[in-house]
Amino acid sequence: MRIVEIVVSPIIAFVIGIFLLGLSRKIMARIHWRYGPPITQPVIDIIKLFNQTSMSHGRLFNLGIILSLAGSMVVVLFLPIGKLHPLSGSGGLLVILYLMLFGPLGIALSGGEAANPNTSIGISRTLVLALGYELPLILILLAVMSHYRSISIVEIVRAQQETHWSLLSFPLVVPGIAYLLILPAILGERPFELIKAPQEISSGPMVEYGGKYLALATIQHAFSSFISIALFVNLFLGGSSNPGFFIMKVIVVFVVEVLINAVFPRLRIEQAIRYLWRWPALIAFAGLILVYIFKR
Amino acid sequence: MDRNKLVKWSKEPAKMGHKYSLHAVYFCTGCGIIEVPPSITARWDAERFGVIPVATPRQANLFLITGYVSVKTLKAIIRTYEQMPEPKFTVGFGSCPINGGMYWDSYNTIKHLDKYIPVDGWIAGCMPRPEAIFVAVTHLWTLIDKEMANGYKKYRAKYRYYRANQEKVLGTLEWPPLFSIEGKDEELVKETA
Amino acid sequence: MKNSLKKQLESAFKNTQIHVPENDRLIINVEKDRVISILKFLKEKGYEHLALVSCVDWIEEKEFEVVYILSAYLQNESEYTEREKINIIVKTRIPRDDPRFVTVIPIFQNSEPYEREIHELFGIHFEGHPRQTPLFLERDYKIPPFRKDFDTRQYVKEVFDTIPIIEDRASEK
Amino acid sequence: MSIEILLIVAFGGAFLTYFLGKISHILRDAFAVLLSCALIAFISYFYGKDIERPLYVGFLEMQLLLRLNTLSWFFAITVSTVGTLSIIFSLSYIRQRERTDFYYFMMLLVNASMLGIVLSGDLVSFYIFWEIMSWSAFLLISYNRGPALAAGMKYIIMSVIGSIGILIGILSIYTTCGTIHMTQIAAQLTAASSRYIIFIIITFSVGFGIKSAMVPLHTWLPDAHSQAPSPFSAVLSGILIKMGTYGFLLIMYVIVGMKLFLGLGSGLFSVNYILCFLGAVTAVIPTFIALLQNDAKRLLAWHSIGQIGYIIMGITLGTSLSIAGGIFHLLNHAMFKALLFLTVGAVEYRTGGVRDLNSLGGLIKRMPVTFTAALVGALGIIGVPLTNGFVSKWLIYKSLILEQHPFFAFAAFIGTWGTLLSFYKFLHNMFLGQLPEKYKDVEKAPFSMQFSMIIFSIVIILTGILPGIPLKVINAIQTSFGFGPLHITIWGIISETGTINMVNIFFALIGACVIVWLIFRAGPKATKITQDNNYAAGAAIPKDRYHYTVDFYNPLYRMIAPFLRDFVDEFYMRLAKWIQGLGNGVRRIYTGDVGYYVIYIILFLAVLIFIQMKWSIW
Repeated sequence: MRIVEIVVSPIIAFVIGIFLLGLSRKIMARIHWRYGPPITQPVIDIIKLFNQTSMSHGRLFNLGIILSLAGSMVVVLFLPIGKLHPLSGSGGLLVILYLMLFGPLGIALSGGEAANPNTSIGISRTLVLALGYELPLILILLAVMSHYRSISIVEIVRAQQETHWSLLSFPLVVPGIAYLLILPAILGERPFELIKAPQEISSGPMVEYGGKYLALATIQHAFSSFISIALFVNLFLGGSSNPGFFIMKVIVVFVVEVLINAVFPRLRIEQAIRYLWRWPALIAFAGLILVYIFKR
Repeated sequence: MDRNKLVKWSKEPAKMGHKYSLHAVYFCTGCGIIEVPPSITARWDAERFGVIPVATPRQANLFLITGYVSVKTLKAIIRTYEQMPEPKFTVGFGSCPINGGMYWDSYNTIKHLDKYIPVDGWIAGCMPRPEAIFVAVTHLWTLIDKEMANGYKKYRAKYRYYRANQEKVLGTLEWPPLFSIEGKDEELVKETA
Repeated sequence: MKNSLKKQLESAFKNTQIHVPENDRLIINVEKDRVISILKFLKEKGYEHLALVSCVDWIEEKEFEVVYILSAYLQNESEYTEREKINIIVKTRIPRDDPRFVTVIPIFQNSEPYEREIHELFGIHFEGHPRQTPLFLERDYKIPPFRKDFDTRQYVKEVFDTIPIIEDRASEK
Repeated sequence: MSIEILLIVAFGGAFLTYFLGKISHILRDAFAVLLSCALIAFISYFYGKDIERPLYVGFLEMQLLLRLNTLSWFFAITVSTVGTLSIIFSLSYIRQRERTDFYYFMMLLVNASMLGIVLSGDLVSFYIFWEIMSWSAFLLISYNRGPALAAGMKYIIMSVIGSIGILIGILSIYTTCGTIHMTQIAAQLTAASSRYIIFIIITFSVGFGIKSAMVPLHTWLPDAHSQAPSPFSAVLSGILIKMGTYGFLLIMYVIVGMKLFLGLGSGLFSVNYILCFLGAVTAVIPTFIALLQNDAKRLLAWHSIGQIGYIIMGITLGTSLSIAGGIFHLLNHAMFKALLFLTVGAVEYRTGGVRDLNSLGGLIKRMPVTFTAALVGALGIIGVPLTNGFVSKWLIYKSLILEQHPFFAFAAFIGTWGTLLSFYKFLHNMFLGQLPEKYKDVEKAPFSMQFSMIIFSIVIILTGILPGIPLKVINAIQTSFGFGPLHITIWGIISETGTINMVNIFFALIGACVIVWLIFRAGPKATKITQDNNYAAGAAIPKDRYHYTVDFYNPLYRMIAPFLRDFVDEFYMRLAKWIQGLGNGVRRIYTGDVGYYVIYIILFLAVLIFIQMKWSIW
């Protein structure tokens, strides 16, 4: 039975991730008053990219992108999608947090090998932005973990099933809001798109990615956006029992996210850090204090 | 997605992929680049054809050369063209890349661009309107369908002559040849003699 | 005001024709060797902005004419710069067959690219110019292209039209 | 065959190598390597035994004895493995330097003295070996002259102050308990008042704190590590700092005893809470200072301080899980920090002594093995799954969270992200990016260097995937301290509040990598291109100027640099200057001509007479 789950959950994550990408391009087009590409455009892009030849800068260039996609796939195994939580028995929320390192680290290593200053600037911005949003994110996760007194995400979901969503319960609504404030940064979407800014650093770490490398990079982006939102849904919206309902929640959160980032200009890296370390960090810190005070 | 499209997708997905997702290199050569932004934004949405501008030649397969090509820009164009991955299509935008346009007698502009890099499609007009880009894109679709948009194959097959023409105009080139050109070709020897 | 500047210039420099076509322009024709001194003089008077250095090819009189256009940054009320802007145009003639001239970089730092361009397009050699290397043109030309005796159509026929088209070159390999 | 022969072999061997060096270099090198490998074999033979042997009876009518239990065995194995591998590394590193015999003699002496510390059963022999270690380390730090002398001076001053602290502690224990044998002291100390125990702990923790470079006492470490020769700085930050933590373990859980120690103080001001707080500060501030360093070895040195913060947090938290995490992290840090210093040594050896992160680059093309070793070391220190750093950090975090210390856990997490940022800068500036012209023909690291680096990498990955191997020994240590045993299996730890199963993660990752690799190979074959064929907006790649390294995290740097000046170091420097001023003032009294001295005597007598007349004390 677990083998089936192990096979099924990455496929679900892949399909939903690609669907989210297509949906975001369609919604953004409609916001810009234009017709926009068909929903299946990312699939067409990936098919085209896999039929293009590409240039490689060496072994680490290949290994890095493979590692980053593999890492994102493995995180999905640890993340409960509805009932499907194949491997979350062998390591709780801490393992998920650490496995989420693989994505950016893999792309950083392969981008470094590409020997192009655009990639180096892109990667240094990615890591600085990641440090920026990690500060509030860790406070939020600590608040949730110490509130439910457990580091296993399955128990947190089960606890929310019995009582009510933690986003609605008092002490945890504060970290929930903080998480929503930093979600665009985690996804790397418009207000914080300085990682892959096409105009400034010609799409950052992706500068040297040709055919199949770009395909793997887009799939990795699809996985990582699915993971970040699934984490939010599991921790705050009480990820539901059947996967269908869970996927509905993920799509709703993603649409809200797209509506936000379709209308924002791109922040500079200092502004992004100053914003992330001011409001979300304060709210998350207050959340942790509240949880500490209202300890059961 | 009507029935025959599904059939086409199942038969050759690669060709359909290349048709419906043309990523254009955002390379501003001449005055024509003014026509590209309006074709991306709301009034003439290029994204419905799957055409989006990308920052680097590595990610692109459509190369729009917009406006007159000076000798100095030709170097950058050749370098960018050679950095693009293989199934790549070029479209000359405006009359200047075709035959020099109004700079036909200038000492510093390239008259016939297809002597230096292969060009699959031309859009005539001294700065054609954005709709012309979509006409070119649809024409390109039919070319790709009929396997006629094979500029990149020609470039690979006759690279020696392209390289000779480029060196005639630009003198010695700093970057190594993209494909190997050992073995003297008799026709070339006759010419340079 | 202009006549006061005009009188001062006539008093300082003997045989220069000073001529005022409209109210905002003052044209000074001066010999080759007096250019440096007159430019220094004007700079002290507040005309620090060297707007342009350009060149005209008088092919019939077999001469190049080097033109310096100066103007004042500040519209202050000093006796030389009135409310409206004044452009001073200094012209000098150098023989066409031996195009040599002295550089004005010591006076105006920003004349370096202008002189480099004139060197590339007209072939005038400026003494003391740090780097007279090609600036815009990729190819080297026997006759500098901006000269009147450079026949551009002939050049295009020789260079670009002789390059063969790829299609009829070789069989499909 | 017992442990005092082990010590005799170790110290005798050290002296012997010095004289062998006079005869022939190859003989000396071979002997040094053979001796260290013999020591490892010797120690591993003693696994599981609990021996107590007298070392020397007549020393000031006190009986010095040696003792071996699981704790000392664990440390002995780490000391000897890291020592052996760094000696193998220095075979080719030191060859063309001068005074090589002195170098080998000192290296073996340091290793032997550390074995002595670990095996000593009583406080006096512990102190003797401690002094030998400190002084031989001083001689090795100032090995390559120049700025190393100042760094050595700073190190020795602080470690002497530390040794005085330890000496005071030992003397006061001897006067109150009358014995210096550790086991007997624990029995007597239960009767002593808690204020006295706190005094003992303060004196000892000053000594051990300086040696293990906790935050207020850490200032000697960055200079010492960056000036010492690389193989020795691997030993220095790999195991010599761990002697400080061994001392902490000794004091907290062997001499004072677990129940007594955890009971000291109350609530927020209990001793282990304060030490845990110091550990948290040590884990965060130095990691972010390391982010801003431009010299590779200083960056690693600041990280050694940072990781010690994790170990101390683990040890002082006082639950069975955190002790296991602390000691396991101690072993892991010895492994990957020594590996990282060896990689910097290899790069330094090949590029002629260049360590500056702003001028290196692209060395992966010339030194691939060194790069993979540096990558494994960096992944280990960051704590990426499949490396041993991850398991120990997981243990520490879990214990921090479940013990309701969210702010310490927050400090630990931010420390990890600081490590990730600075180690990507370390890898990127040295190995990735454009290869400069002047390093075009750098060859690979010699075999002896690669051998030790490969061994370290294998150990890191192996203990990362099968953490059960070291955890079994650590579990035995823990139960010897009196903590509850953990349910250890070969692939991880089972506990009701969350298990960790490294083998599952390993197979999941390998499976995912294979699937993605197959998808990757499904696409058309990628043509290999050199670093010149790169995107530069159509322009040519300028030679040697197309590599982004100088102040790699500039936006972050501008925001946090003012907070990260090393205030403690500045305070110590001002203190030193003030003392120097005081000394000058006193010196002026002794003017040198006799007249003044006569006046001083008369004045003094006058004062005495005056006091006698006024208060007539006598």
